[in-house]
Amino acid sequence: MSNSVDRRRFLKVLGTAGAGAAAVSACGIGPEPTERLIPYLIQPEDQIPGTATYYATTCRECAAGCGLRVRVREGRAVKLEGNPDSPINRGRLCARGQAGLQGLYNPDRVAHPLVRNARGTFEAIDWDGAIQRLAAKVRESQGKGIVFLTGAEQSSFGDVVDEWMRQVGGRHQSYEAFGFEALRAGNRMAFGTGTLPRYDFANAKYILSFGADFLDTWLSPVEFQNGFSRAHAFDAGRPASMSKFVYVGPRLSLTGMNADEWIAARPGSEGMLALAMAQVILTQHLARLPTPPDASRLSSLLAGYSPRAVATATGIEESVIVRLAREFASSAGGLAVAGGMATQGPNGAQNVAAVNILNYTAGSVGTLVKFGADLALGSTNAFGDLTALMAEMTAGKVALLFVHGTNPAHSLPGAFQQALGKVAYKVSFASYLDETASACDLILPDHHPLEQWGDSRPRAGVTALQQPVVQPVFDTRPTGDVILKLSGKTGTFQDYLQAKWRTRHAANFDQYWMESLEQGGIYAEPPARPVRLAADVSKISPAPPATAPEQNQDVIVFPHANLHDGRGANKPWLQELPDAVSKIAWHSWVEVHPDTAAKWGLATGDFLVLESQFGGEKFPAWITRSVRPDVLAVPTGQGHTAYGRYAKDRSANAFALLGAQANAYGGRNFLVAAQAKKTGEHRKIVTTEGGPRELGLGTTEVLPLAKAKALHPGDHPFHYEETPEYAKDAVEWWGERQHEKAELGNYKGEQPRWGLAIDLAKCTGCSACVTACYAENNVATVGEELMQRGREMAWLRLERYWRTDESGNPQGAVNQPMLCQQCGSAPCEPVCPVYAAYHTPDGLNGQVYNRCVGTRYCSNNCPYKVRTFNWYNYAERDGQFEAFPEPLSMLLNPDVTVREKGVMEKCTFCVQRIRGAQNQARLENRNVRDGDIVTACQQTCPSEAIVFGDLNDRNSRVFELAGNPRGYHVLAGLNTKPAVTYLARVVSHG
Amino acid sequence: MNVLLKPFTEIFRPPPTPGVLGVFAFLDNTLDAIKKLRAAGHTDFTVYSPIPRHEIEDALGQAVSPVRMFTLIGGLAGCAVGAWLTLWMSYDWPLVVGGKPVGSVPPYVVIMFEMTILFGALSTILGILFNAAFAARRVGTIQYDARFTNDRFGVFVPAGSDKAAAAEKLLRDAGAEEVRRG
Amino acid sequence: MYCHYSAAVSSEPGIPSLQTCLGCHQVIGGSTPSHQAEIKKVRDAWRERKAPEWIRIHALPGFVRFPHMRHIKALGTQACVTCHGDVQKMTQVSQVSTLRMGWCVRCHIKNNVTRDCSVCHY
Amino acid sequence: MAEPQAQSRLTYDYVTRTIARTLGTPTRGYFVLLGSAVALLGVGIITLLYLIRYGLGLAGYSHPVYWAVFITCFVFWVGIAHSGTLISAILFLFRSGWRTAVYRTAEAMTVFAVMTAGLFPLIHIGRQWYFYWLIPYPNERGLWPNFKSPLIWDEFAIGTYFTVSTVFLIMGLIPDIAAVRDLATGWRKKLYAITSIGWTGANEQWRHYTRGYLYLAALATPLVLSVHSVVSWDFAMAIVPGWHATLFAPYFVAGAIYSGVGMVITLLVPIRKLFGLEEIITVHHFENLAKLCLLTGSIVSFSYLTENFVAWFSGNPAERAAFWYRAFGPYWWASWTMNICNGLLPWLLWSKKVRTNITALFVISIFVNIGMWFERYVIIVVSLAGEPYTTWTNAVYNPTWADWGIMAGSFGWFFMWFLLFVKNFPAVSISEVKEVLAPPRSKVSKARA
Repeated sequence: MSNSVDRRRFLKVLGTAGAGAAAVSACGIGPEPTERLIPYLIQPEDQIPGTATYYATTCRECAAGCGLRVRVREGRAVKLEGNPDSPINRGRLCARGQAGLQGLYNPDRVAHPLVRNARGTFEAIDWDGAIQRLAAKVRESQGKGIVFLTGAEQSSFGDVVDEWMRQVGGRHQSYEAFGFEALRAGNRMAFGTGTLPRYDFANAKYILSFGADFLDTWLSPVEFQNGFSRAHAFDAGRPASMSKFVYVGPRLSLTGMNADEWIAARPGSEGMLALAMAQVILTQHLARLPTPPDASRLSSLLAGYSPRAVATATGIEESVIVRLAREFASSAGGLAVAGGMATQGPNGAQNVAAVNILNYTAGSVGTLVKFGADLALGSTNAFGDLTALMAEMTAGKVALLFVHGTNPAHSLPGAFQQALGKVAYKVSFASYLDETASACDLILPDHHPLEQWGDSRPRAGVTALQQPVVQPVFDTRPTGDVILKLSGKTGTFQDYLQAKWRTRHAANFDQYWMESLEQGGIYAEPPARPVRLAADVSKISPAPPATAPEQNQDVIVFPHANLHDGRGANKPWLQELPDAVSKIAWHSWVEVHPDTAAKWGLATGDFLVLESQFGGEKFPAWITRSVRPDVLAVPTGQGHTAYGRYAKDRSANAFALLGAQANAYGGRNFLVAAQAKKTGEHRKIVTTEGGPRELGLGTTEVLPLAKAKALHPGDHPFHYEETPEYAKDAVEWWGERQHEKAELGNYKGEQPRWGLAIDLAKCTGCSACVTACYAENNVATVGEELMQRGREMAWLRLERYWRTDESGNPQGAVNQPMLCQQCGSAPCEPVCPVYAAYHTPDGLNGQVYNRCVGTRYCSNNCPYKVRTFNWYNYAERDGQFEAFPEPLSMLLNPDVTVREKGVMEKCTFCVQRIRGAQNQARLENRNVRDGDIVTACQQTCPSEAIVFGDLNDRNSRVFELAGNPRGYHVLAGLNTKPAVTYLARVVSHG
Repeated sequence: MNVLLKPFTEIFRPPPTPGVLGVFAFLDNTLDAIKKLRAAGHTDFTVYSPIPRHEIEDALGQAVSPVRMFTLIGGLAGCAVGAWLTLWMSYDWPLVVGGKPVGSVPPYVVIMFEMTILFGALSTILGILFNAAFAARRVGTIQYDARFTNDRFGVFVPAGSDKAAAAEKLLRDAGAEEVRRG
Repeated sequence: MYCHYSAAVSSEPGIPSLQTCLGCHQVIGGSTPSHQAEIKKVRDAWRERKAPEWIRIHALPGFVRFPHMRHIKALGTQACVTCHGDVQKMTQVSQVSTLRMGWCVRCHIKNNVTRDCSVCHY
Repeated sequence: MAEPQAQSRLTYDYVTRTIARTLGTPTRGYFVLLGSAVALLGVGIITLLYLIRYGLGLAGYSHPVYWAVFITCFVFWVGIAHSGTLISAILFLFRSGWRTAVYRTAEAMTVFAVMTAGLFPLIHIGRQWYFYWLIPYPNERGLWPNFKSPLIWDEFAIGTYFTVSTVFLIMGLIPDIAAVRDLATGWRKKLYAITSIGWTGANEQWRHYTRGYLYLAALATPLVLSVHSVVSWDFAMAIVPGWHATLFAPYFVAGAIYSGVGMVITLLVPIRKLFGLEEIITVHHFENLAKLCLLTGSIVSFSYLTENFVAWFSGNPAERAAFWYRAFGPYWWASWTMNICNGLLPWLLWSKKVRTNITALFVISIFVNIGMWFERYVIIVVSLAGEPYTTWTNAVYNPTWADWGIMAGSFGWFFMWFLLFVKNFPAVSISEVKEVLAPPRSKVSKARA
């Protein structure tokens, strides 16, 4: 493939071009260096230089199987966007999906096969040699125990592995750090089926989550968030409707803080609460949806769970329970989901079963909870299977172990490593040198999902296709190919895949194949399968676990919203992205309630050592009211001992606190008792959260549902009028004169006025937009040290303001994306001495990077503080703060200047996309249509909260939204005339 | 002495003026001498003094210095330049900032003011130099004594050999502590 | 427009692939010996499947955007000459115009099109 | 000019010789001082090179504190500059005799302080190598600076101020240089011969000179008031609470003169000692300076009160928050340093005892300088750090070695020039000191004889 080699070199040149230019002009003097351009030998027919081509494929950052549209420029993947055809994510994407690109171009990828030599270190080896060596190993260890450990694999790749393992007499087993054993077990208990149903958030009228973080980590976050915003947003399709969302759990997660009401039940007691509600519904016949006849069978079980009985155990007042039950049932569309902490304790399965019963009694099963989809999410094997495997390994019953797409050595620090030590020969297919891979003997780096063929079946009916969108960056090979070669089969994995698909649709296959490729897979409605209560349903008894003994604390270990189980830790975008709740980046933390903190004399940033019976780690404290006083909470994701420069030796690994034993239902306990000791050490936590100075300046506006419903078109509850009546005419006259004097040259005539509308009732604070902005606009990541000094470069930040009840406890939060407001009369512009900040004819606050001399006056004068400054040259090759080390620089957007040191930068509504659309329109002899231009943040927003368009176009969506009664401008009193309209958050108080 | 005045003698090399120089220790005597000289019809004599004294000016009855015209014209010119600079440059490439008119006068007043001062000051300096150094007649060609910058007053009367004696006498009578001819 | 086929439809004119070069130079061998020598290089490169390294003559700094298609759309393909000079007649391509900002702006003024900064700089 | 009390020993000759003596061969101590000044300057230069190579990140800046120590020093030095022109120009117009002994030092200080201040805008910008883009020069791109930006006003104001105060200083020097010339010998004679451009004290020269000097003073007076007003508008034109106040211009001008007079005292006390000028620069002069200090200091403290009152009285939540943050926020120590040094300290000067005690004045003047530096620090850093519009931006600002390095360099730069000046040119005006003495009259001398 000399072609592709040359092509790669060519790409490298282009890849450096952007950054290189900036580095050279760092002193601004002298011409560009003579570039040498290496052309293609053969022009790839699908590419036009300077014009992006889009390929449909599938995101493999988690098992949800969202569809992707990859933006490719000159053979480089420069941006990931959601595939609108996919029924799962409907063209939307989460932060983790966006960051997949940094996995592809990660500087710490394994560039070629590695083998452990006599000295115990890795050395390079060529593919043929590696494969021969492996083939020999397979032969000699046949019968002595061969195991192939993968991540969740419901795909043709999984099938290949299965077939091969059958052939060599081995076993294929999968492992996910956060499996969904409890869900399967719980469903088995309640309905006798171990499958996962579909949850129809979009049509729910009342959402009750028992710890299920369906907006950040639970099952299929993007799909659920999209559905959730349809149900929970105000005026979202359904006139003046808004489903109430109640969150039950010991701490507020990203999902929790979007709740209208927070029920801080004791951890583990969620099941009892659910049953109590079911009891109320059943006994008082509240169900408004038809309930199955056999519901009556439950009465005996529920008898023991009257609200009064469970009040103390759950810590929730009887009246509250009854109220919740009433609301839930009377909404005629109540959806209760169990997950997260509720399902990660010893009684997790029981809790799930209990919640199932609640849904059942309310009649939601079959309407909002549809079985038959059989979501293939999480691991098909339970955690118990892995512990069993570890036992075998320790007993030396495993001679040859393959690891692909999972990293148990990180999620089971110690335990798995020891077991691994007992395995004769260990082979890893990892793309990065993670903890597991670095303990293996042979590493055969797999292609990145964006480089290879594949598919995945996230649910019955949906098969998402995965095609290579770029040539391999490194000398890697698809594991599929390797396996086929080893199993002596002919052809590549691509052939295997096509053959597999041919079985599905033999008739004119080629056309079918092309269509599937274009739309990224085949999508069909999953068959619905009715379920009935299991025979032994009455055995369900969700007794909460015994609380931790006196000197101990209940510690919750929860999946990090950005880094998840740690797989995201090697991507600077995700590391630099502040956690949606704590706003902490680059390190781990422990959530402590102020009362507890006061008891221990703890301040934010003080280190706390947590010693469970399994292990100990120390974390800096983050003091917050968003967690129960009797609980400490720690996120996973950090504390890697390997896994590349961005992840290694960063903070502490929360998994160390957890045991390696499976519980009753084969799951893992994420709720442990631990001793908490203050170490006396202190660190300045890396947070973007500001001071608590809420001054009622109208930064965030919140409306109670009733009030919002009462609004009529034309109302302006937030309208800010500064000029007194008598002065109005004079001021207006003067304003017009001023405006006339400003209509010269380029500014003459009809011009668009680009604007944005952001619906706070939809925004969940998931921060996907932030990462999308980083990706689209070449925003540099500055690293932990600089971020600690408040120098993050984010053009778009999410401000999280707690909504507190009268006693000051948060009931949830309002999340506000804050970006450049593109003010009509912008304070930043007149103060710039060189016109680097100026007003464009189409109403943007232009920022001309190459004219900026860096006085920083504009930022001082910006009341929104959305301008960031390049303190260092983040594009400098091998510089101390280099943000795009090779080959990471290949994902730089060629349409956006890479800013050099000493210049100010900020959001410009993705001006490159605006100009691109205008150019295209001109080529087609037409005007830009509403919807032609989609900003990166709008494109990715899973809850569709952001709308971009021309405010001067009376038919545009943004114009309509700007006139919405809920609309308001931030700091309107300063008369900056922002182009961004925020729609007030609406809160349902039942 | 010529060494001291080198820079000027080099510029225009006029012949030394013949005349009489009287050195005075006291102000009143100097004034006395001035009066006598004027009475005697002398007009073009030069008075040295270590500091400016109004008595001397009055005695000489000089007209007000024309330097003020320089100041006025310079100032007006500066203001004009300031106005042109700001307004023309704004309209040359119209860029709107903060919704303000392209050429908005109020902020430009500052520039105009500063330019007024700058040009005014510089042309004043030129005025002084031009008048004092160049317009001052025969500078560098007449006698001078180093003490005049310290504590002595001096009067130089240009006079040919014929009138010299008379001038000498006049100065002596006025109380000159020393009289030189040259 | 055969070599830089994308100039009319895209912001970048692109570098013609070696195959494209051969499209003509299979048959056209060149008249003068010097031409023949140059063209031989291209043919050899194709034979060895090794792309030649072109040296870039017309380069704009990283912070300037020049959408070729819009200029060609407005001025027609013969307008290439305005910036690149009469390349056909050049034995060795050289930069004829400064390609500096003032040069661009003057042309924009002459043709009475916008000279808003954010048209080229973003 | 009023005929002053005839001080017996102070004859013209005495004055000339005493002041000329200050130009004698430098002592070892002088060279030590000069050496340390140059050393400090070296520190500054090295720091600057680092800043240019690696970027402003080396300084302590953090979002949203985008201006800090550099701009603080800029305003500080501009402020210092002001008293010079005030004393030399405004007091000249007011015909106040006591200025003659001190104005030369003050004026020299002005020039060098402006030279120092002028460096900071160039140092603090992100791309120092493009500083010339702020100057309206015809260029290939056909771009001009934005005259609506207060920074451009600054550029013009400071530029004008530097030029005018320099020529003003030189004008004043000419007769004195001539006087020194007539005493000097050797190379110095040649130097002064050239620099005195042929001054002889002829009536024609005095005639134009006095007029011109008057007009220069008349021009410098509005200038000095305008310059610090313009500097204050850098802040007043911005919408940052704590900056956006109409009070700023007079408030800054007063503050500037206050700090300037402080610096004059700080410089004069040692000079007077070292050069033995007790006869010429008397306690009477210091007392007058002290009174000036008291006056401007009171204006400054009144401005503080007004600021806080208006913030409270306006009822504007942002304003209130800003000033609350200033007084009781994390930077309380800076605010209270400023309040004590500038608000309370001047009140000591009500007592004549203090005013006439040189040591006391010296100590006070030092604290005045410190206080005024912190005033600028508070206005700039604290207002930005506590910017109340954005409740979400957090400020963690601490100066680093780079900030201190540049600041040290600025002091080195200033004192280097000042020391070179006092040794090579008369630091006290010879001719003008004479002007306030009784001219030698034959009658008087007869009586004495």
